[in-house]
Amino acid sequence: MQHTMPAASHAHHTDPRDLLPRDEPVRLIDESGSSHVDDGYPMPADELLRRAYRGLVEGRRINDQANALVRQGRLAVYPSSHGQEACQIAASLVLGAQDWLFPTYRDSVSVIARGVSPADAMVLLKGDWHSGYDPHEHHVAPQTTPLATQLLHAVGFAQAAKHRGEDTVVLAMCGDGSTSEGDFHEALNFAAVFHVPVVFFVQNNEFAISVPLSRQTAAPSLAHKAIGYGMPGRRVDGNDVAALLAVLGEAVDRARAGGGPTLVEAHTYRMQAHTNADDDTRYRERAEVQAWVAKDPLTRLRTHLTARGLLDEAREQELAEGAETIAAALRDALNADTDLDPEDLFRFVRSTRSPQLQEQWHQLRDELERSGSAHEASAHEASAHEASAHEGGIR
Amino acid sequence: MQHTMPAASHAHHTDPRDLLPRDEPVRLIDESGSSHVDDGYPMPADELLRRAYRGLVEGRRINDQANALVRQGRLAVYPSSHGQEACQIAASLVLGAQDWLFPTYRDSVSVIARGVSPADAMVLLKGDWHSGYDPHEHHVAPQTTPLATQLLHAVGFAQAAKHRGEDTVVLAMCGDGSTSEGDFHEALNFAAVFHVPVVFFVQNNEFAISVPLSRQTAAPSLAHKAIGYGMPGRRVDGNDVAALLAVLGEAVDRARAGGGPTLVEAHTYRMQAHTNADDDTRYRERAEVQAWVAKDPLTRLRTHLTARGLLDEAREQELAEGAETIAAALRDALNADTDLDPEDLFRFVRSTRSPQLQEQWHQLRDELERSGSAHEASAHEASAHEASAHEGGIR
Amino acid sequence: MTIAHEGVRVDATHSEDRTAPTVQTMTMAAALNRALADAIEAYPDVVVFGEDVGALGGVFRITDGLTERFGEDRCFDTPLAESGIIGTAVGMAMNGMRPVVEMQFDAFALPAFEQVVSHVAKMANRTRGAMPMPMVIRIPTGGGIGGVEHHCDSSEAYYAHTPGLTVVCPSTPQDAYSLLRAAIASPDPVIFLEPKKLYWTKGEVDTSIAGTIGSARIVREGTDVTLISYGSSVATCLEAAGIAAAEGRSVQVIDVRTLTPIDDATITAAVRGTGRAVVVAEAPGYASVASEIQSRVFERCFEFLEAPVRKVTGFDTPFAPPKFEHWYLPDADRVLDAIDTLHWLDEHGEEA
Amino acid sequence: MTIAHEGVRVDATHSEDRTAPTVQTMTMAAALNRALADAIEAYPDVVVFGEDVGALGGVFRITDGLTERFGEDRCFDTPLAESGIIGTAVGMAMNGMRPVVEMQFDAFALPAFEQVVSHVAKMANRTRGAMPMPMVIRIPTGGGIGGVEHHCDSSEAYYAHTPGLTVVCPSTPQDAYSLLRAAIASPDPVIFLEPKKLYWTKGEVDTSIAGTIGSARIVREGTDVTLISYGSSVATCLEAAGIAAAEGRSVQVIDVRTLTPIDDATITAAVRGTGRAVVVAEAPGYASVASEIQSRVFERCFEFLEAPVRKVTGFDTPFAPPKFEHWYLPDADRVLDAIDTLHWLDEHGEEA
Ligand SMILES: Cc1ncc(C[n+]2csc(CCOP(=O)(O)OP(=O)(O)O)c2C)c(N)n1
Ligand SMILES: Cc1ncc(C[n+]2csc(CCOP(=O)(O)OP(=O)(O)O)c2C)c(N)n1
Ligand SMILES: [Mg+2]
Ligand SMILES: [Mg+2]
Repeated sequence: MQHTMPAASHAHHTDPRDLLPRDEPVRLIDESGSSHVDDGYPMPADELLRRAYRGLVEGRRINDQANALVRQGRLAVYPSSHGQEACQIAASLVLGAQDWLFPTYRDSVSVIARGVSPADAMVLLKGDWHSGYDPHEHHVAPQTTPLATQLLHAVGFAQAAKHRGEDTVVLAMCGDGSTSEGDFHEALNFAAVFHVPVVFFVQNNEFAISVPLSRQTAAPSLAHKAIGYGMPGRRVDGNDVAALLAVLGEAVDRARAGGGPTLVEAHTYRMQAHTNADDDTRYRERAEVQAWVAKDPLTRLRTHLTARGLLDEAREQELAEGAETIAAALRDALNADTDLDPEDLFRFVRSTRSPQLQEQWHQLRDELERSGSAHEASAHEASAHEASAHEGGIR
Repeated sequence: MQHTMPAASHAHHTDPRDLLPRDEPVRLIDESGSSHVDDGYPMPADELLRRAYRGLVEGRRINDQANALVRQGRLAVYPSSHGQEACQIAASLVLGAQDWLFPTYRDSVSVIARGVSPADAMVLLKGDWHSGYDPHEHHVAPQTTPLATQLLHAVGFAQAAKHRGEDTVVLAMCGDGSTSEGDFHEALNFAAVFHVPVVFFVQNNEFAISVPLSRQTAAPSLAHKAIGYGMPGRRVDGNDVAALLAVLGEAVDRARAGGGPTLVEAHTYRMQAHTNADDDTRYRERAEVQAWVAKDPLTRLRTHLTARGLLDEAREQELAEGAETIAAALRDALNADTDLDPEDLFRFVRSTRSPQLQEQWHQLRDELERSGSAHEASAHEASAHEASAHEGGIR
Repeated sequence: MTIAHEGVRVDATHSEDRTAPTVQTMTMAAALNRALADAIEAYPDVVVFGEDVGALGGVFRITDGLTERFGEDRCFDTPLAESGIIGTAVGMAMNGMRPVVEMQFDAFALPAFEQVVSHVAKMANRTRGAMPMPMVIRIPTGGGIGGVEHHCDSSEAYYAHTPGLTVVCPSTPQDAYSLLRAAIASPDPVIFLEPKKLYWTKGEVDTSIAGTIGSARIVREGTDVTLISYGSSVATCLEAAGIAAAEGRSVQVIDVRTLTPIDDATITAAVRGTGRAVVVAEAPGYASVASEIQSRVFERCFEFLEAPVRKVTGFDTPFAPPKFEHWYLPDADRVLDAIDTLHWLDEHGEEA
Repeated sequence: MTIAHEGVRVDATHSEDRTAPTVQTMTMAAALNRALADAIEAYPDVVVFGEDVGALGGVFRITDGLTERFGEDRCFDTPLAESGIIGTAVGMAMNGMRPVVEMQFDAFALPAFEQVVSHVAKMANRTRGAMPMPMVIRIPTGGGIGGVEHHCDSSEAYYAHTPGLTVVCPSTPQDAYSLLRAAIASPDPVIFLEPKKLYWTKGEVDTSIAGTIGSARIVREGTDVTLISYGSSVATCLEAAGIAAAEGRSVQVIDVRTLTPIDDATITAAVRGTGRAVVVAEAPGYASVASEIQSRVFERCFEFLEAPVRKVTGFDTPFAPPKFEHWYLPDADRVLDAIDTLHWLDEHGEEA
């Protein structure tokens, strides 16, 4: 059994200034698709870049499809990661099967890239339940809405893994705005003090709904916060999937090797409104958004791979078709109405249903029976029975 | 009217590394009483050092007296600042009359140094009320127990002053342990973003009750947290009142000049248990405490001043007598039993007493009358009347 | 145009003039916006701040146009940190301002709970009145809008239980305006709960009507049973009362409006008159404001009651996912079911 | 030595053996310490952490010796941040551990309130049971120890109102032991409130007695009136019952022990038997657990009640400064006063 507590081993033998990020974000492929040699970060292998490109294409298609489903009223709301797909895909690709991802509401593409089916990932936003997948299946925590709270969960999760001596790295995501929350601070501090294998990945997309980064912090960069916890801070171009794979990959490796947590800030941009419910014309200029089109993560990698002969039209076609299949499946799943069971309201509240909850369910059941939804209620009697066992044996 | 909101004016034109603290805390007078020339921080004027010395002597005497009063059962509890008197006195001396102090439970000496009478400062710890002084009189906020919460109050207070264009600097105190709280983070961030005149003064006394600094943070120093908010971080020897006056003074000057907030970490040591209720033998070695005796802030300044002819035996005698007078007054005040009015429980809850509170007071009053404390209750009828006006006109 | 409203007669011919009182039909959202604007104009020490309240005008547009009209000095965005927002508001109130802060959703006020309980509610008490907290914390509350988890909670019980706080919840645009003005004018800290579901409901608003904190309103007269409610549940009660009327039952409806301090006098007198009562609220029922009202009515009207006082509330479960909301939220049918249990006697004096 | 306790007969000869069940007189503090130690031994996934719980053994010494005995791996100090403590506990519970965390005082649990309400209480629900939260949050609660502000609050209402949480509060060393063991064994998150005032009270503890969450205990039989209470107020009720007995009134006392889910069956049956009830608790009364119990008893026992159910609680004011505590806290006299209002009939059947 490993020790949960910090050992002297991570005391600072090096210059604390090494914990500071570089002045400029790490970039391996620039906006024109050209690669840059970086002494610290080698270019990821071709195969990884090709996988990443497929992820970007699929991710973009999922974003587009989800936006369309919102317009059609099949999804209640969708916080799009359009333009941030490089972050989404890299976050997933750097993790092994044994590792865990702690995503936010905006990270559906990352969740899906881990293997969760798009339909399951959309359950929260469709409104059928608060989360639609079993976290244990693909090692993905439920997508979290209360900002920065999931960072602490990630730290505790890693503490537990370390306690049992398991080889688990946890990657926890949040936005630039979330770095202002107290929980962000407490999470980074706990992670550093307990020296746990967590990578904090901030997608700085310059906005927290309407509030620009300049109102969020006066710091030279968000990654400059890391030194205050005694962990390395890194800045990376958030639209360069190669750089993201390299920087996040290094952080994951360090965590796995017992080197403790890292804070990685990816500089990207939220290309669409906060969600469909938002009207971003109220707080930013079209020109500003437009300027970021040229930095699109897909275009950049496409140009790069094509130039290097790693991508051709046939492959593009193939990828587009694959993405279309995913989108179609998502459409189909969301167009099908789910059969919802009102008794679910009372399941999973406690492992054993309390007499009070049972009373309340009976009240609702009687109501439904009286109001002619009798069928609806009784149709579920069988499953209710089964679910009772579920409650007793909550796992 | 000034602007509450941040102006572009505080953007970083300088190297962000300038925000980092030095590797070693600033020190102007060392443990042997010898002075050190520091390019950044001139030695404070003789007169100021003499005033500081008087503060130290009085502060030490107040700490001793309060400890004695706890032993005699006249104070419920006392968190002593024995050994931290240099921080206590410097925090008060660097502020002008228009400035405000936001102290914690441990900062009674600082509160008293601002002019609050020792007896009033002890009301909280005696148990007669939650705070014993009018904050407006000496510009001292109530001493705060919920850790780090007062830092946010300090920021808001400064925002209000800035909003009205007033020349007010706010100095907010907290301990090393408190830097781990979310409110610490939010306070520093708000202060930097709104660029308000606040000096955050952390007395790092190496312990949060029993928890040593190494369990609190893995950072190179607490002052290294400042850069993460875009404000300067400073380290200073917390037992060297000259250095404290210089470093805090510089921070106050910058704040007053519109230069924004500063984080100052003073390295000191908690010489006594957390409070009288604590047993520090459970978590630290006597030898460790003993080693700090040599660094005592009083001894150090006494040696220095004596060597420079700024202090002689007559003056020492005079100061001791002055301190004794203060201690005697405190003793007398705490030995006198205060006449407490049960109706006070219901005053100050709301500006106008609600019917429910009035009902509850009548219930208590009737009880007291029945139980023969009738005198006690009725004796207060006159003052009750007066206090009603108070409630109506809460200011 | 002269309009009578709640017995107050106001001449509203100057409705062009921004600052003059007006009588106008508007949404609750607009009424709140107007109250903020009028308060900013009326008091130099009012500042409005929170997340996205500036350029965006708030996610529900309640602060729409305030920054543009009054400048960043009076309405501004903060970093994203609720304890920071309330904690700095405490400091501002200590220094003579009247902060009016917005929490974006009910559950997102929770990070600030320590500041609310330990300081907002207690600072005046701690300082024996030397440092009052004339502060308003606006919180969009409740469900009925199909929001995902954490966006639809009703957390009034947490605040109502906390000594030192005033808790207000309007159910009409008029009360939204008048009570928000009263809350801002109050020397005490007020938790001002805005039922999201009602933001876009319309009603007449007379800006000259002063709101009174601590006073309930009899919304509908009735003689057989009293429904006691607040916020979005008032409409549910009115709907139930309408249906019951068609069935020959005369139902009285009370909107308590101020959850604490509560208007015992009005409620007690009403229930003593009818002898029957149902308390209706959306929040989970256990240890709730509805429980409190229920127990008060029981205790104060005991001799007058023909039947136990009932409560119809949200279930003691986490707030429902959007697709389950219609099962979760109390509706008129549920209220009518509760009324049916109140030991009605048939024409023979037997229990029906 | 063989001892009968609550009908369970246990052979406790092996009291030398640390792990074997023992029957022994000890303080509540010692009983809690023993429960933690036994749980750490019984389950490999139990970890105890918080502020000052390691070398110091907690400010109330409840974790005394645990680090020494079981190592830092099982009991350790954290940085000073309550949301951090509860938030990381959530993560540990998500990953198969059973965290038992200590909050140093009631009011100092408030910085973690968002984590408690939005995650601890909801994670199992959110994940349809895939990620239960077998977690215990221990909170020293209440007054009676002369503590300064923020050290003596009673915040059970906040937790009891929150769906998904179990709230437990023992009044004896035996229950402290058995219920803490049951709380740690529970697959659900439990808020475990420890009345500070009772830490040093002694009683017999049989470590073989299993605690049952959700069951009240009739502490004293009586036929005239039922006092319903929990935590430190149980002693107040017993004292009142003793005095009343001397005056010829037979007073039943119930310790609810679990504040939610509450044992309606026991309480209802009891009050139906006596026809009169008073609820006693130290927390401010408004929208409190006491209100909930009061309203439940009213509703469920309506036909059986001879008089309104009363409640005796803390005032709706911030908790009193130390020197005012004796005026603030409910005492036996106040309980007796409440009993006196319960419409007693004299020998002629007239109200006394
Ligand atoms: C504690 C909390 N406060 C407020 C909100 C409301 N809210 C949802 S998203 C958001 C902005 C978040 O910005 P950022 O962290 O930058 O993430 P992004 O949306 O840009 O991905 C806000 C304020 C919330 N979800 N949780
Ligand atoms: C929010 C909160 N949590 C816990 C406590 C209990 N507590 C009181 S003092 C203290 C240690 C504080 O350490 P530090 O900040 O270093 O200040 P010091 O006492 O050393 O001056 C703790 C944990 C508290 N007062 N407030
Ligand atoms: Mg963002
Ligand atoms: Mg300290």
